[in-house]
Amino acid sequence: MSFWNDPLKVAADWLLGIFTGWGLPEIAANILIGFLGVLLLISVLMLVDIFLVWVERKVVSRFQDRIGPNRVGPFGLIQPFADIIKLIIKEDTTPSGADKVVYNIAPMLSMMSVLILWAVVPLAPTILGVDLNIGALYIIAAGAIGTLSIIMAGWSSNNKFALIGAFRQVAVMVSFEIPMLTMLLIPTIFAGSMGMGRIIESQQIWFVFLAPLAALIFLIAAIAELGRAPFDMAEGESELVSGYNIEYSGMKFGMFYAGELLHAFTFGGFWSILFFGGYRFFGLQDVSPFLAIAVIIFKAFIGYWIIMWVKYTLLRIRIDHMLGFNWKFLTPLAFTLLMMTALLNALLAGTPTWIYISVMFLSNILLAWIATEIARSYSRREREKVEGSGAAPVAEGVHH
Amino acid sequence: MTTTTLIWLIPLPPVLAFFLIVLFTNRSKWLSHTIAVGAALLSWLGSMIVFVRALGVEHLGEEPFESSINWLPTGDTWFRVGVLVDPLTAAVLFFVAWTVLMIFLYSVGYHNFGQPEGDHDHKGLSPHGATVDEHGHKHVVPSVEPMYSRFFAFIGLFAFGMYTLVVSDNLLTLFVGWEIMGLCSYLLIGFWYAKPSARDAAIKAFMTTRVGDVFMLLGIAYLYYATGTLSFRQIFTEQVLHTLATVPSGFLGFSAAGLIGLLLFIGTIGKSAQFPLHVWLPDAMEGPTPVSAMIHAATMVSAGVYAVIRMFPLISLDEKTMAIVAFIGAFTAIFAATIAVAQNDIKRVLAYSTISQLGFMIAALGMHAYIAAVFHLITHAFFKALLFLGSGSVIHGMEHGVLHTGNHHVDPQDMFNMGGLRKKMPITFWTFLIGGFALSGFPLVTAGFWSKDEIFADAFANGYIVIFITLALAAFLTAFYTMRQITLTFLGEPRTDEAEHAQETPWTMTTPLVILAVFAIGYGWVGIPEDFMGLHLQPNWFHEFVGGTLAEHPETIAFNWIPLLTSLVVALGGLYLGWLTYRNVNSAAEDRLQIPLLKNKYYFDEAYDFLFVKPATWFAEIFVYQWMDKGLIDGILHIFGPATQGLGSVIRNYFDVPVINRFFGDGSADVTYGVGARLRAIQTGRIQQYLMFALVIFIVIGAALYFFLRA
Amino acid sequence: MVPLSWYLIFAAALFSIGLFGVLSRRNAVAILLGIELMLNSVNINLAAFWRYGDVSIMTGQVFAIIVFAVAAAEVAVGLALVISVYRRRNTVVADEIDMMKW
Amino acid sequence: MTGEQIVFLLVALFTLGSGLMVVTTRNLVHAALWLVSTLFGVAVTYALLSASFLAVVQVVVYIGAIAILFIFAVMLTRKDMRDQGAQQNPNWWVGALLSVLTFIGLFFLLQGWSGMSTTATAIPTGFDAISELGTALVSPDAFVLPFEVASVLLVAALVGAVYVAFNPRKGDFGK
Repeated sequence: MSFWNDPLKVAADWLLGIFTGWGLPEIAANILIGFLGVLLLISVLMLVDIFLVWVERKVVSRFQDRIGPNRVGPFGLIQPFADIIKLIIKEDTTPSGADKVVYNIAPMLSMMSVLILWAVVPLAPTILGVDLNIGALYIIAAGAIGTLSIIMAGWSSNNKFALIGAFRQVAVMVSFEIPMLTMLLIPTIFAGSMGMGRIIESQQIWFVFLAPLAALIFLIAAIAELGRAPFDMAEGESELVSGYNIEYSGMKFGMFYAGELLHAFTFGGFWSILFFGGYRFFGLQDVSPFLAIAVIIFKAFIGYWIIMWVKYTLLRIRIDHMLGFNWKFLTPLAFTLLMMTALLNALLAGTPTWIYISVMFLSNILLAWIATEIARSYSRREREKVEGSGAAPVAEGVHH
Repeated sequence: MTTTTLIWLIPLPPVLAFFLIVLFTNRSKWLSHTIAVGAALLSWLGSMIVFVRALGVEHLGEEPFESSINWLPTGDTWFRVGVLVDPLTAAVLFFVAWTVLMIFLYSVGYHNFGQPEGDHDHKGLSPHGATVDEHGHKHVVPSVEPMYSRFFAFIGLFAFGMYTLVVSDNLLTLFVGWEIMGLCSYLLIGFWYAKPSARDAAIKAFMTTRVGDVFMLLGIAYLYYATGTLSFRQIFTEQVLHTLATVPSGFLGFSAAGLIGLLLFIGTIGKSAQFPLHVWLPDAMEGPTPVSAMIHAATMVSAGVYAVIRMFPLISLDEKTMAIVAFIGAFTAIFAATIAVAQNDIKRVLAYSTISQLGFMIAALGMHAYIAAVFHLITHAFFKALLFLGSGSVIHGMEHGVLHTGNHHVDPQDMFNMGGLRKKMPITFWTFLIGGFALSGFPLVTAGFWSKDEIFADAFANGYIVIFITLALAAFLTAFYTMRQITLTFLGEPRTDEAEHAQETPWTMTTPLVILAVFAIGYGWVGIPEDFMGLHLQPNWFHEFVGGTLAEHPETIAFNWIPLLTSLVVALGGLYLGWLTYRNVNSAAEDRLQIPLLKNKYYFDEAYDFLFVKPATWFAEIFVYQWMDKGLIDGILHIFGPATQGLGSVIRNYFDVPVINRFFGDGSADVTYGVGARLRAIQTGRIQQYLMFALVIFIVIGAALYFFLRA
Repeated sequence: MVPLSWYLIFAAALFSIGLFGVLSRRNAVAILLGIELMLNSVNINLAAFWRYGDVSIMTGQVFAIIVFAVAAAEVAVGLALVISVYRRRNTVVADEIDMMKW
Repeated sequence: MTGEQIVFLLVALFTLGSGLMVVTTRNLVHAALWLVSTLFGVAVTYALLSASFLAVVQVVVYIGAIAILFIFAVMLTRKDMRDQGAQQNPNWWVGALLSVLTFIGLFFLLQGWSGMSTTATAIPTGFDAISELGTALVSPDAFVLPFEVASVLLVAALVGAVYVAFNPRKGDFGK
């Protein structure tokens, strides 16, 4: 077993040897190694995060027909470091009526809720934090902590805009958690396990081919969970100034901001893990763990790019439309899809693979089509109600 | 998925469709028929998969697909219900799936889907047509059925009943399916309930079949009493059958098996419209034509025959019962055929023909010709469904003509109003011709020939000469009236303006016709006898396959020229004679066979009216109502009234008011009020205090109990 | 190893704290908070009995999940009632909501 | 004292301390936040008991939904942002006394039970508690009926909650 095949294990063994050589008991050494691993992962993530700031700014400017950062360093690559320095040396204000403790905990919780997600992300077949057999639920649990951080920030700022923004954001997050959780169950059905490792391992065929609709719903729910456009009513610059983080400045604001970026990237990663095979890419993952990491990072970036694409293309949706869309359309659709998938999965047990795949795929397309048809006819009726039935087309003559 | 699971699932989609349509989608015609046809398609798919898998099993008869669950606790044991697919079921499932699917599809076109709503259509009446404005001038087009969704819900439920009946492994669930179909038949015959004739026909059908069903239930009860089980596989063991055959029933010298068989057979008489309970079937033609095709030709009446076929090992134990079965079958066959000759309504001819053909099957069964009966059951289902759907297509085309001319007095179902339709409706003509020839037994090509030939061969070989001759006569009449129908409807020149303007029907109606036509020809070829005409052909596949159902494989009958020649002569002769007689007939007056006796169906309706309906009315109106109710019972009641009133007033004045009211009533209220006034102080309305009280008392009592009980 | 008694006493203590909250708080929402603590202590017991008994018998965990469902239902209805009362009476102090007396 | 015991004691102390803050703190939003930390402590307790599914569901359901709901409710039922006046009943000491008595009673009863000092046996290798739990919840031989009843209860409660909290005068959006 060489370093190139299982770097984590080799490194851990090597460190264990060193630490026990220092006379530490084995348990303490193991705990120390665990901490070092976490530290390493978080450091890498923070570096990625800094890079993401640059990516985000660069991509948005391309969407908006600008060039973006281009002064500091090649292609403006050093720009994020300049941004960080600015954030750090900015005055750290706390509103006078604020609830100080809660106010200070909130940004940390926000960052934490994103970072703990990476505990269950398998970067390569051998490289993952913990293979929880309830990985899918863990994602939602981490999201719950994020929700908490937002309401804490909004409430403790002692600012009505912040509070309203937090209310909206939390309402959206709690609502969209439901279709998201439901869609997490679909890879679970296919893989027979909630563990991320098992889910990736069982994707000989990417699950997106079995459940394209599920992938789409998951993406929509994830964007809403992130509070990014078109679901960014909570920030609503024109009316709420900046939503729940209005009173934050300096590095505390920086943590919310960095948390959001990393969260988007993380969901890009989960999207690829759940539906696009994670680190699997035509056997590349078996060549070397480092190739596997490259594959999953690449896929996560594609997911992240799609999220950005949506954000900078679509308009903002009104809050009641957003919740109505979730409760009256997305959630029933997700439930129907879940039931259909479970049923078909049971019915098709033992059939040849190509039948299984094609039935699953076609049923997804069919369901999506039916759902959009229902929504379309409903919206037509609503529009007629508003515009008056005078606009209704005259019944056409039937041909002989 | 395992085959048994799949079998369990087969009946489900239609019933789900029924509930979905009734509860949710009845506003949307498109959704309703999509759901219903989709459900039929799913069931069809399941049936086909089961069928194909059944073909792959070597000894399906000994090791059928079966699965059952505990259902009703009966003392120490359970009454089990389940599913069973043996060769017989597989064969039946095949034709049921096909015809049901075809008829579902056909209904979409038949009920004018996609056409505008009628100008003055009402629920409960067939659509009258809608006026549309096109290119500046108005004209009338067919309008969509007002209760479109309801129709699909009903036939969905019906399909559920049929599938349940076919796949069930015991008599009870078979009976459940049987009764569901009875209900659907009632609902669908009376589908246009605003027409008095449809209402009456629905009630007639329901009541008449009920007579049979009661006897059938008696038979089932007797069977359960005698054997303790209703499962086919358990009954058809040598031991049980032997017991049943030897135990006397104490009724006219029948054995238990004979009596049970007879009772079950009476159920079939009702369901399959055999003499003397045949009267409901022709009237049932009041329903929409897909209903006539599905319920009253292809599936439900076949279910009656299927039930006797299913119980054949039991029924065949007693020769007396078998004789009755054979007699009734043969008699019905000839009797209905004679009536069919004189009918003018295109659907009624087919209705009597159905009765007659079912008689063939019953007769075959009575002669121990098990396989011939099954074979004819299946081929008949295909070509009779085809004929009914074809006649529906004809009527539809004629209605088009009626709408065009606007003369609503012309009956679009009267064959004398038709003529020359072969040019107007080519697809319908050719498919109808195929169906008609199959019904007549046109030699070698059609399915009907092979199945009928097998019945003749069996009858002749087993020495039932009387029945053989009767059936041959019936077959001759069949060919004759079939050709009469085809000649009057399609050949010659149009006799009315309406026929002149008839039109071919849409693809949803013609596609099922074509598919069924393929079966009406092709299905016969699976049952060609091995030594036909002295040749040495392939082994008779159908014989081998279905014969496996029985414990003893039926013997193959040696080839004989006499039945074959008879069959050829009656079929071709009847067809030729029919064409010869009717090619120049232009109106009902010229038809020499319009004998009042036949025209009025041997006065059976009148006889039943005189024998049963009139006395029942008299009994109800005069005896029960006038004499018993008004005279006797009311008289007694009129004495009770004043007497009770007097007693009541005495009790009130001397007991109720002084004792109860004063003492118990007011007294207890006073006491309650006093107690409440003192206790109200502790009702503070504060829940936390209540909880504290409760807790204190709980702790005190708990501690006390603990202390004392320990000590 | 941690003996079962520790968990049970821990749960009993949590239950008593919740009970204190229910009995002493003025605000109706705070009373519901106390009830949540009590429900949680019950769940600790259920999970502990599952772990310390035969682990292949899932009764303890199943009932804990049912308690979750019941707790969610209880909170939803309870808070809806509190908000409804607040709308009509403009107070959430439990002692002031005492119309249900003579 | 083993490591596991130390961890348990730390968690228990943290949980009970948070719990005490829930019932005593004056600021109701803080009380709700303390509830979150109590619930988190309970989740860790589940994890110590190797009931990982319960631990995660505890976080999802209690922290993600119930605690948020509480915070909403606290905010929706206040006239201004600060809590004024006493948060305890005048006779809170009765409650305290009764609670202590209850605890003592429970403690006393538990002391007398023979199964108290049971220690856990190791979980057999290959034992998948989650699939066992899933099977138990939907198996007709086990708990499918209570499970379904609980789900019906939840639906009924939520419909009832919407109906009770719905304000037809203002809230009827869309019309």
